[in-house]
Amino acid sequence: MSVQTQNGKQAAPVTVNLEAKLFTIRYKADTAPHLAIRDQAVCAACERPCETFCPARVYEWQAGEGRMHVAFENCLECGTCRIACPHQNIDWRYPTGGTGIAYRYG
Amino acid sequence: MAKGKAQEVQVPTDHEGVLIIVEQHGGQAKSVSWQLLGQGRRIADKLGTRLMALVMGHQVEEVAQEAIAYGADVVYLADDPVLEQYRTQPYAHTAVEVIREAKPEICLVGATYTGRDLAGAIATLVETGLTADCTQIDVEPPPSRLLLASRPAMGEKLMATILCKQRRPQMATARPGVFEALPKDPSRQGELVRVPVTIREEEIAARVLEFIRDPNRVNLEDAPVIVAGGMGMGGPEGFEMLRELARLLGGEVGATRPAVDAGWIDRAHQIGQTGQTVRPKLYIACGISGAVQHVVGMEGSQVIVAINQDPDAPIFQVADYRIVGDVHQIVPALIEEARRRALVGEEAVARG
Amino acid sequence: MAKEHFDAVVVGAGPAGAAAAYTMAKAGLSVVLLDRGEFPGAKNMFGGIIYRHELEELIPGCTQERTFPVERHITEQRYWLLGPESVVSIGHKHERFNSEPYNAWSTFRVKFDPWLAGKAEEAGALPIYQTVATGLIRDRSGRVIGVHTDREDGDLYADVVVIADGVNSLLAEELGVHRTWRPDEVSLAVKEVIALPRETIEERFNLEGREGTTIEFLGATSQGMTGLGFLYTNRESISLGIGVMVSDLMRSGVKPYELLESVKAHPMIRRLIKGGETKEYSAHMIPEGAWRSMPKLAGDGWVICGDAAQMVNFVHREGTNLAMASGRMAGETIVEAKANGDLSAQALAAYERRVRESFVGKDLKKIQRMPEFLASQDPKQLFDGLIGALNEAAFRFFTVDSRPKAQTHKEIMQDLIQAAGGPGGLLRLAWRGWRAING
Amino acid sequence: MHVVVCVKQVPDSREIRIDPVTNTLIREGVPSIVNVFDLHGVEEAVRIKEQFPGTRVTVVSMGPKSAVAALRECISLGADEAVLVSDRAFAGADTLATSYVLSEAIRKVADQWGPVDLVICGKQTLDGDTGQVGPGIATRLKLEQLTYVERIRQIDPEARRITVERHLEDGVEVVETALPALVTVVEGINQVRRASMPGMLRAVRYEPITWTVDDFPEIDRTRIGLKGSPTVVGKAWVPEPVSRAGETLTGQDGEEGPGTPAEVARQLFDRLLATELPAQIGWAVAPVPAGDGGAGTPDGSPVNGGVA
Repeated sequence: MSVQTQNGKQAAPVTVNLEAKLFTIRYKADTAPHLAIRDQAVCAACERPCETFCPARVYEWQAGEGRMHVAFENCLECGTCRIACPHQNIDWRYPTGGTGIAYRYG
Repeated sequence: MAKGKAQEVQVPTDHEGVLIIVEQHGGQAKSVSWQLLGQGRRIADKLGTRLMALVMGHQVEEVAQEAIAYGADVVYLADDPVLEQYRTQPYAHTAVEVIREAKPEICLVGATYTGRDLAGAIATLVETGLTADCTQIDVEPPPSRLLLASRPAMGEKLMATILCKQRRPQMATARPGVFEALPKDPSRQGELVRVPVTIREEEIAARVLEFIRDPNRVNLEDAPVIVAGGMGMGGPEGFEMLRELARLLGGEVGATRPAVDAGWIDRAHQIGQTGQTVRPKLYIACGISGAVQHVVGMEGSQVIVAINQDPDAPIFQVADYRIVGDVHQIVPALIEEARRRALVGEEAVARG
Repeated sequence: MAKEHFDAVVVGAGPAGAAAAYTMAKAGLSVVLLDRGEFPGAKNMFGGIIYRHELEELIPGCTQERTFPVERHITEQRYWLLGPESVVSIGHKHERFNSEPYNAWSTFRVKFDPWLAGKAEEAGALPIYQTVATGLIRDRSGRVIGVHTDREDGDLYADVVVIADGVNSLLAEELGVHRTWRPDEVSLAVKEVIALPRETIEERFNLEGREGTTIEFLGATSQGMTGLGFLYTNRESISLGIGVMVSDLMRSGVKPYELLESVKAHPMIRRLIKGGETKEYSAHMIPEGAWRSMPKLAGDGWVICGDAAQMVNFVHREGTNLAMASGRMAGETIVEAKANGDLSAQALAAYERRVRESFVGKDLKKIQRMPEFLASQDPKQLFDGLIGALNEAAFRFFTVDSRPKAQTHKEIMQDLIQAAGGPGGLLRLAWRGWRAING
Repeated sequence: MHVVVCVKQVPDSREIRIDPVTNTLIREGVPSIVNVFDLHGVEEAVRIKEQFPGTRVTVVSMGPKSAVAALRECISLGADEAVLVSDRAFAGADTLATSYVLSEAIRKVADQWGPVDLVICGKQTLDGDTGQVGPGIATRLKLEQLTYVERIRQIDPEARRITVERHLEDGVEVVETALPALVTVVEGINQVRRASMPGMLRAVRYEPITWTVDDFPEIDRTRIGLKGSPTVVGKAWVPEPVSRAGETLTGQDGEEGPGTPAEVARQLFDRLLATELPAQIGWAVAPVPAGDGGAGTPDGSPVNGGVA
């Protein structure tokens, strides 16, 4: 695609309480993370679009620690990061059967 | 709890008075017992009846005297070597004999591990209704004299008042820390009734081999105070401060998953979706941003204090008291203040 | 203990897998139906509606059952072209949609999927849920003979593995029939279920009883990205969401939840959901590649159905419909192959032919140029510029002033042509758009 | 050994939320599960079976027909048989009636498949939260009662003795007693395994044994169901949501902050000590010298505007 958007936000910026949104979802946390950063150094050098495109803000760069923190507990398992990480630097698996997200409506 | 309407059957009228079963270990009564005597006094007065206490143990006459000082009119004292240590069988056996003799209309027990163990056995033996873990206890005035035992239900989301209309005594266990004890009055007069213990050691199978007191055990579930830290603590040293504050306040240390993952503290301290869910009386969140996976594990806390440098941190949305500042300055100040006020947290009520 | 062998293992108990399992179990085959969720549908999100025809094709009479878990039958469908504070709309409502047999319904996947999977269970499929199929088992010849799962002693062996594990089909990737989807082959949809009293919904949408409305919208709401929004009425809630191409999302720097929040704040939408309480937020990817992204559908010991094979008609909002149809066809093919005693790759290839010759294949082929068309357009021009100009044109068309109509209409046309990139541009756009929708 | 585990299918009350607007329970998406503590009981029983080959694990539940799903889950984890005691006559039971029916069911289990050595229950259910059914069963069947067990140290089938560690508020009590016994278990006793695939396959094909009231000819029908339940729910309500004070502490009462950390700390303790917290937590607050304004500073000067 040859699309060039100029970061075209038109609507006035809205403040979103993502915590409140995520709070509506039912999760059963897996015992071990199903998402892993393959190489933190790659993230350090990256523009990290995952911090914006992830619908659950799973990825947050910890500047102080110099590492990407992965809040896998809130993952909606949509798979966007699996496809959209510019460096395929995310080891993406399904959470253990029965764990992870379980919607109430869907 | 049964649902639906029970038929109105005649209430037994030969039972009267309120009986509190006092829990003691090694001659030291649990404060919940005095709290229940306080509440028992209030409802006994409302019913115009007497307040009784049952003290079981070995060489515990002092506890019986104390029960009078805390409001009992009559104290039944079962003092015998077989009651030296708590065991279900001799305690339940003795308590049932006293209940059959004293015929109280209401019998209250502290909702401690021991209290719940005992109350379940007693209620089955006397075939009566028992409401567990109450947080509100009241009575309807005469003539109905019904005990209104209210307790959280459905994962603490609902409150329900449970009634026991046809059987006596009406039994309930009540949580520590929800009722107020009366001031201790050593000059108070009361009747002491010694009751014979009819069960013999040979009839008892259970032996308490040892009691391992473990102050290092992480007991987030029962802790009245939790001082929890997140990434804002900056490292394991940060958690040393929290340990000190928790010790002074009589609580435990909690942590977020990132802090645990960073290896700053053991996983046993983890609170939230991947850790434990807690609901202490006081929760102090230090350097915790308040991501939803943490908040779900602590939002039920009674009072929440949040300390964070970022005024927009989501943790502030659930906090009663917000402190915007550096944990490395605020926490030492809190420690200093707790010391200055000489708070003593070790006798925490919720621990019995 | 000797390994048990099944006629088929179906991976994924969504509409595709459940339809396949149902079809096979009903014919007497031994079938295991696997799903990784706490229950079927636990991880699914609905951005569409359920159509009667394919369901009745699969299980005759099932939409008449009392337990059929739907919210409202759809009697009105609207399309909205949104400017920042305006709308040009077209729609259709017909009283005939308001009498049985109904055409389509709104529903929740958390109710619909377990119901459909329950049909497969009743037919005899063995439900093994809360279990991830972690890989394929192949014999020396390369034939797929089963799946590994994330349970102890978890291998399952079967004549055929039906791969219906959805848009993130790790099994199809392992098979090598496609590489991971490109960001321009999938969109990310975010959605909220917003609760409102029944009467409020009926008032706002002019509905009676169990009637329902759908609104698809595009334009300013996608913030310069290629995207489509949707709003459906449920009995006591509204499903409101928007999907945008992942490729656009990567470039735009717009956060999905902020995008959704701005949709909720749009003046034309705000008033429809006013006073509502968000009951659930959800996100899911949708295949958008159509015909040209469809992988090989059958091989030695395996078939692929539904989202896992890009079977979504995004122009006509049919995902579950194609999923169920492909699952049914996969099931029928395997039943026949089993009856003929020939489960070779060649025999299973009949499934591929069946799909491609059915409405599933034909419809996906019809819109095959759509992804390419959309990719060739600047979404900003298309979704903001052109739709914005159309709204501006409508505004001027409906504004009555003392100017002669002829002059106003001429200016309107000129501005529209301008927005489309000149007279040739508009024509080209119209022609290519037409071709994209019509194969 | 014959181990009986009592289980209950419950709505997962941890998943129930309160609608912040209407202040009512949100019941959507609240799954029915095996009471978590009971699952630990099943796990413990299966571990005993692994330790003493030949042990039989029977699961018993009282509940509606739909509880079959819960029993299947227990089978998937390794239980040998599962019995569902299900009848309208049992419905509406409180803990007293429930423990009566379950104890009758355990007697019948013993009649059919041999004497029971150990009964395991969860420490309480998620929905009822009472923790009374276990002691109730123990009392009725005259079993040794061991509640809140966090570890079974030893079982000696020959000597017919069991040693356990009980979880108490401030430590662990080690108790040894005779078999047959009833143990109620806490979550910490073990990690419940994930069912194996053969376990899952056995479970989906398994039909639990169902007993109705007619299977208990001797049962006292005045002691079961609603009729046999002395307690009733008088009223139920959703408590007002915890209202958070939401006060930003600046350390400067009545003035614009920010104050020093020490001032903020003082202000916080003033607030906390003015509530019921000290009594509830059991803080013994040192008596403050008279004339100190209730919340003094080390040098005795009053804190700014001390609200406490």
